Amino acid sequence: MSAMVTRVVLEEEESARGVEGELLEISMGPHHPSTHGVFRMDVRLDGERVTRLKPVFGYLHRNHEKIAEKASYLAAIPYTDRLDYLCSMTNNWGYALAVEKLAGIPVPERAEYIRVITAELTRLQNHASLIGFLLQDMGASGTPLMYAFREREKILDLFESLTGARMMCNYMRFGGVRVDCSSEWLEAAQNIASSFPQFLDEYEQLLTGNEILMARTQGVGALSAELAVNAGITGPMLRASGVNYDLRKVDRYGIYDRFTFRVPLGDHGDVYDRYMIRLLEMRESVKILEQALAAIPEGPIIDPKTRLRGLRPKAGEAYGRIEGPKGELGFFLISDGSTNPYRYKVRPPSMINLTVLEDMCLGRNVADVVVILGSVDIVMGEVDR
Amino acid sequence: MSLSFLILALLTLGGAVAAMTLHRLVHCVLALTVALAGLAGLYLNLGAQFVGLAQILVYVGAVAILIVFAVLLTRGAEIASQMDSSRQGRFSALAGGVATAAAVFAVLAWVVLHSPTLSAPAATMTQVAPQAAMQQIGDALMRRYVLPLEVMGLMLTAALIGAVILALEEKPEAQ
Amino acid sequence: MTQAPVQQLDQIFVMLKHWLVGYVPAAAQPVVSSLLSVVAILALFPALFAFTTVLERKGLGRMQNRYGPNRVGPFGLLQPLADGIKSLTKEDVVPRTADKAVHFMAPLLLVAASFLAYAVLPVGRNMAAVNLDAGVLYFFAVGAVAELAVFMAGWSSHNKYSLLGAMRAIAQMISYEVPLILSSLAVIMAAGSLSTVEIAGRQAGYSGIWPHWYVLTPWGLAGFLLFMIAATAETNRSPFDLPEGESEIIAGYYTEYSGFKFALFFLGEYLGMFAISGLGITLFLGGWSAPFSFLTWIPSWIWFFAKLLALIAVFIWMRGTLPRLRMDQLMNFAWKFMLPMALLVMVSAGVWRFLPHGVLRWIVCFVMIAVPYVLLGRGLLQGKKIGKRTYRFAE
Amino acid sequence: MTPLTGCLLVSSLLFAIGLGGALTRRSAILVLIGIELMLNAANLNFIAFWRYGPHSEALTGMLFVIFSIAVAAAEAAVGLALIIAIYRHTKTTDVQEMDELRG
Amino acid sequence: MLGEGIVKGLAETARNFLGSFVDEERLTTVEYPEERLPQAEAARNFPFLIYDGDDAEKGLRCVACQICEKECPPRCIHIEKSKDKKPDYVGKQQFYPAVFDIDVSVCMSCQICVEVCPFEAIRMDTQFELSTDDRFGGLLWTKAELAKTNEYYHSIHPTEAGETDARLDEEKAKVAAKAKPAEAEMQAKA
Repeated sequence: MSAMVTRVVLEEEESARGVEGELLEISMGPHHPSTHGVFRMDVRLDGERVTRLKPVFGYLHRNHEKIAEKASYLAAIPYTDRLDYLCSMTNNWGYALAVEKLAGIPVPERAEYIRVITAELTRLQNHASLIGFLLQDMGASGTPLMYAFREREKILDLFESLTGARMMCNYMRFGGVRVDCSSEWLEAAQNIASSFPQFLDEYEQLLTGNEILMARTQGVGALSAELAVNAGITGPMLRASGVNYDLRKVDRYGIYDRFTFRVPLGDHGDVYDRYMIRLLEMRESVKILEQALAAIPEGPIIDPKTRLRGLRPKAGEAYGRIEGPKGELGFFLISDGSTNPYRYKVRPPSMINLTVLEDMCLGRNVADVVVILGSVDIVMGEVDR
Repeated sequence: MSLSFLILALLTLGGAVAAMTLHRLVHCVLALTVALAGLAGLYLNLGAQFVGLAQILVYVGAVAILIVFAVLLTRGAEIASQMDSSRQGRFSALAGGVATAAAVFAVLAWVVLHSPTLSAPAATMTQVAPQAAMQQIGDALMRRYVLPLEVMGLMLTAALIGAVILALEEKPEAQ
Repeated sequence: MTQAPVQQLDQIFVMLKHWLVGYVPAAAQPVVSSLLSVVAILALFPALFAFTTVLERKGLGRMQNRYGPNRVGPFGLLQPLADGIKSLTKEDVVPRTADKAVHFMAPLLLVAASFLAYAVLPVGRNMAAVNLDAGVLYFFAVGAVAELAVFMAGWSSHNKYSLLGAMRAIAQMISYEVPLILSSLAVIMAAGSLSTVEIAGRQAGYSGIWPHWYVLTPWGLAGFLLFMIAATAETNRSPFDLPEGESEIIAGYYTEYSGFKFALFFLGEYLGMFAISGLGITLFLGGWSAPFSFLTWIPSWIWFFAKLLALIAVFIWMRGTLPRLRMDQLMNFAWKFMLPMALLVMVSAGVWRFLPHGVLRWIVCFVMIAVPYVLLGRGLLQGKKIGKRTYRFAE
Repeated sequence: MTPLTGCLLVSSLLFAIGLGGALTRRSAILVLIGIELMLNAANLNFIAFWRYGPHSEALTGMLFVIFSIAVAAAEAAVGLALIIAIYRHTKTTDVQEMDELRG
Repeated sequence: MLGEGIVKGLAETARNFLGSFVDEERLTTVEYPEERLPQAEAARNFPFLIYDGDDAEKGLRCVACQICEKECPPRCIHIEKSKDKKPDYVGKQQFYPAVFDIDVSVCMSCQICVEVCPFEAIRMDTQFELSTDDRFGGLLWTKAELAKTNEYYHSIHPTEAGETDARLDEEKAKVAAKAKPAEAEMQAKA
């Protein structure tokens, strides 16, 4: 049933039963334990069934786009770290890609490899902790989250030794990356890549077959492929609905056409599929990592002709997009030839994926709302910007 | 008459009065549970252990909760009745009800106090609490009262099904 | 003559009480005797509660590869003291629109009801506060009062989350009371008594080295598992902690409680957990009796508390592993799985009683329980189309 | 006053309270509560007569109460289900407004 | 069968429970502040200004070019140029910062100032325990608080500092090579 029809039916029921006394209106958030930051849902309940859900966001608005328009091209990079603060590497990459398109900057081979490696590591830690958070929302008292964080810690340590910061990496630059990685670093990354499947097995042992998890997630928050495409959903959420759309395959940005990996697809589009797709994607990411680490060449890490400071691209516009862990992360830039972009626009996957929240939640239980929200994978820093 | 009896009787009657006079429905139900718990205490005081405990289990644990649920499910009515301020004819109805109840109590009390059998000297009454072991109750239920027990089971089943059907949400008819 | 000191150790608390009671005049002896029992219960179980909070946090921590509290005192053992001081010194916030009197009484009632249940638990040989003829019935009757306390807390807070939590809690407690009582009925049938002391006494014998515990029969094992599952639900522990499901309805019925009242709720919840575990031990795990005949020299009360701690550890283990169920699934599970299984266990207990001793009755009883279990389990999962899935990949 | 008389007086007072409430209160739920009180008053009588009367070993009074409690539980369940069903139709639990035979 | 997955999950947590006692790898907690993780050499937190020699005023490498002030994304740097000049490390007369303030509460540790500085004068410190109860005095760092010696820089980022010094030496050598003929001329004149 399409969301519009559901809504109409529920509203009719609502008016037939009389609103006072029977329907409960609760405000979940912005200070609610499961809203992943400062997010609010105005929920109307009939018993425990959701008859209306209004997402309210903007509590974390930090004027990101306007700040970036007032800053130089270089100075915007640290701000992109803070969009989706779990995946600063991919955010950097998306922005760097847009600027490279705008100014026509080539990227050296080695830098491309490093970008792939760090981006896939980011994907691993993002997906692992997301599943932890999802289970936390389901009430698993933090155990999966702690396991995910244990692994994430290793990846963050790796990031720290490379870039100096654990989360706000500020690593990629248009034309390459900021610092080179040592061979020890690559070895450490190799260690993580080869031990990660072991962690995934452990994780699946704990979760995948669990009857409670299956009962809580299967058939919950189903999103049809049609609605997903129409609403512009991207990332694992779209693929869980069965649409084969992965920018790493579609755009083949960077050097992704050199690696062999598969794109897992779900058939039901429910929370369980979203969970499983992320697990399977992690396994594919490990494959990419193995290939990239084996093939990384020596060479420069940044295009020597690029002026980082005072870059003045020719007037024009460019849209750079990558497959972030949460979906299509795009940066749209218009240059008027000055040192700062005339227009800077982010396409935040979290926020666009959030738009179908009500459609997925209508007619379901309050407990499902929490789980569905958890499965969307949002970071409010990116949603509100 | 012992002190414990007096306390329990006061608790029961106080609870009952509160249950019938308080304004908010939930308070009434809570007062009712006090009265019923007091009654259970009276049963225990009188030596009827099984009945006293069953009283708590059934009344406090089930009936009170059931009533509470009914109160919550009909919340709309309470809101409406609070807004309803028409008091015409209420006084006479109130007075009539109280008068009837008082009359009934007067008659009953008169009978109790003037009954020849009841006013017999206390010595003829059983002074030692009669024994009612679980074993005996079980025996009685399974032997002498087995038919009533079966009927009771049947009735409870019927009541269960009936209540479920009555309270079942009516499906909107297909159009 | 090694028997005598062992017996003395076993009965040390009983003797201590007799000795103390001997000093008061005869008229006051019953009162003093019960007062002593009450004081012992009031001192012992809150202490156990304090210990369990540390145990739980440390256990959960270890399961999650963390240390857990280890800063206050040696191994963090003084952590409950710090928590207690903190909750005592915190501001006691009462919502303005709350029903003050009811709001105040709810935690008291909950704790009082939880304490009352201990009166009939035999924590050792000759160590029950009262030997009630209808002990099990008393236990459940007192447990029913807790439901009312929960409702009072949820309703009086005048908070939607609280009310939702209270409704969930009551619906859940009522639903799981049915399998809880039904599975204990099997034991009551087998023991032929409602008295907890007598039920524990019935299981104190040994065949060879094996004790006569009810859990060591097919129906007893199934009954025990059902009982413990229902007990988990009854005490609102994970995975049945919906009434206080933090991620959904904040803290459920005690959302609007703070400071010491909150601590009281916490206490009441744990006391309820201990009490119901204690009842499970009494009914199925032989109460205070030793698991092997050659271990009877260890005092009976040590065995009771060892079993209690083991069950608490299982509670913690479950909490560390399982996500929470949803309300409708919880109800489905209660009525479509627990209830029929509990009835079957009762029937099976009857069959066990009337079949002759031997392998046959083991097989019959086992099949009587195992086959419906598999079928019901399959129905529960496949009825909702729940199961593992395969995924396709695009190259 | 003998203990039996005391019990009977308490019981009759309880009955009167229940009756008064059932007659004067308008909420159907409160009427039901009143009826419960009256029923319980009768139960108290049974127990009192069992305790102080002759032939207590026959347990008649006690068993009568046990059955009565079971009946009361059924009665409460059905009664409340009725109230809820009526409420669904008329949006009221006021007994004075439930004066239509048509649902 | 119902319960299979639950039992598997229980086994997994039990394994982790036991593993946390025997396996160092599993129990990753570091008990700060008694124990500290070694910091990565690349670690960065807040900027500091490098000076050569012993005198912070005299040896400060910063020439108050104000590029970092302009490029700083959150604009947390405040520089006021001096009126007079002083010789820099190669001996050239340069301006120096009369005022150089960084608001540490605003700084987002992004290292952009380090990247854009053409004089190797500003670098990232690894100190991170900087909390104070004085928001305006305590977190607004002046030139005196920011200035650190080159030796300190060597102690926290040895590799990077070595590279920087090599670069500076090269530059100095170049200047010296240029200056040598001139000097010789001067001497010859004298």
